[in-house]
Amino acid sequence: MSTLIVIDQPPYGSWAGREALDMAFSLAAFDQPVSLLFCGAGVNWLRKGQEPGTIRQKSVEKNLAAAPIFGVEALLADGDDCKRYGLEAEQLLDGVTLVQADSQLFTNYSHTAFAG
Amino acid sequence: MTEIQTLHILNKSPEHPRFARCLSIAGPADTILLIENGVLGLSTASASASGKVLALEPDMAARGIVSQSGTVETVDYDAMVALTARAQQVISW
Amino acid sequence: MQDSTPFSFTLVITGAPYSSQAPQSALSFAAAAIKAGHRVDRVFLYGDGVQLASALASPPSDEPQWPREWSTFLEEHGIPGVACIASALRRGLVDEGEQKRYELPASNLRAPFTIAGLGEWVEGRMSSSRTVYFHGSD
Amino acid sequence: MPERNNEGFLEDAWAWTPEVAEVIAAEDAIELSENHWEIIEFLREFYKQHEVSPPSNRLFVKAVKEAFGEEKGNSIYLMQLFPGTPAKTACRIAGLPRPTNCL
Repeated sequence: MSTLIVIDQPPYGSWAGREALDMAFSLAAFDQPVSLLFCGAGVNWLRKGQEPGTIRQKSVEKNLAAAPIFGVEALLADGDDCKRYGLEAEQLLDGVTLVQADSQLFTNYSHTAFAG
Repeated sequence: MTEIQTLHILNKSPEHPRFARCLSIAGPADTILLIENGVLGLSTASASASGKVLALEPDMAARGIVSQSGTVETVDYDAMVALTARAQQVISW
Repeated sequence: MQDSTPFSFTLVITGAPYSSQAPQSALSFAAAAIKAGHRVDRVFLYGDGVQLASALASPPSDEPQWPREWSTFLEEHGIPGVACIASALRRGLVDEGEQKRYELPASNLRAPFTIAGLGEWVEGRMSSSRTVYFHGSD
Repeated sequence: MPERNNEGFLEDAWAWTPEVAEVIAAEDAIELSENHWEIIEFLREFYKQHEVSPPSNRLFVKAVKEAFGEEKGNSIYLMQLFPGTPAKTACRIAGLPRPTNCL
């Protein structure tokens, strides 16, 4: 019973992604298999070199880097959406797997959820 | 009663990016249930989805959306509950 | 044609009352589920959805009081209503325990809602036959 | 002593010094050993890297396990070092923010 948590909102301007990350962390805390999918504007979570100190927010780049440590199985990103936002593979955070967010992908998970 | 692979509950208006994403992801064995603002995309969704499209009647009525006879199946909350029980998986967009 | 097998539901509400339709849709769904003989194990409020547990919401008298309607429904059917603690604290929704802990001037959680962690959601996910989410539509 | 809240957590994680840790630990009747310092330094480094402390006890144990292996990444070992709720006790001594009890 594996869960896919989807982040499709960009970081900093909205809180939904952070709450999605907490959902993934809590599943991992209870040893439930979970992966994160970044699609749409959500792929902007994955850009290297974020420095949100000036807007007084925590870096989602740094927060997200804790995901593998806590046992989140995979960080997936929609390849087409990355391209749309000008994200080349080398600009992406380490450990991100490019996928195609299609019906095939979703059938691999028994449960799919957004944070809001 | 036929099996539903995934029931997609879609409450976003057709302008919302999740609307198009939901339509593109729903497979032929899936059912899309339009609720809340989602019913505004009735014609778009029925035309482009590969699966079956249903709409929640109270949300249509609230918005003055009248279904052209026979083009879309409308359901009430009782039927919505039955659909969630029938589907293997439920995704709320 | 109703399915005769009783199901159990965990409902997750992430949209706030008066800024989204989520709590209303969820209430209609929950009532229909119970009418059909299913069980609602738990209602979990997450993100902006925690606003539904406010004891201070005071809409005009000719509009539905969604927090009160939900409270009444939960009490009538003995369903636990749980607001996520992290979402709640950030948005200024606290019970007496958190009020003391954070030395706040008041508490505003409406009974029978309680405040707890995301573990309640994970538990619901694992034990209910279906988890259904009601999000805002923005 | 830097400013602390009603549960003894530092208000500012960057005001922490090893001496502060000694004082907070002493309040819990903990004498800090090499084993304690290893975890404290790990937590502070984790916080610097990720801008969060492990949000629950289970995830604290997981993170320690990831860094030091099964032998130290288990709740019995961490409970012996940091009695009570290990994540909470350890974060307090390491000067990290009070966990929200989220999970």
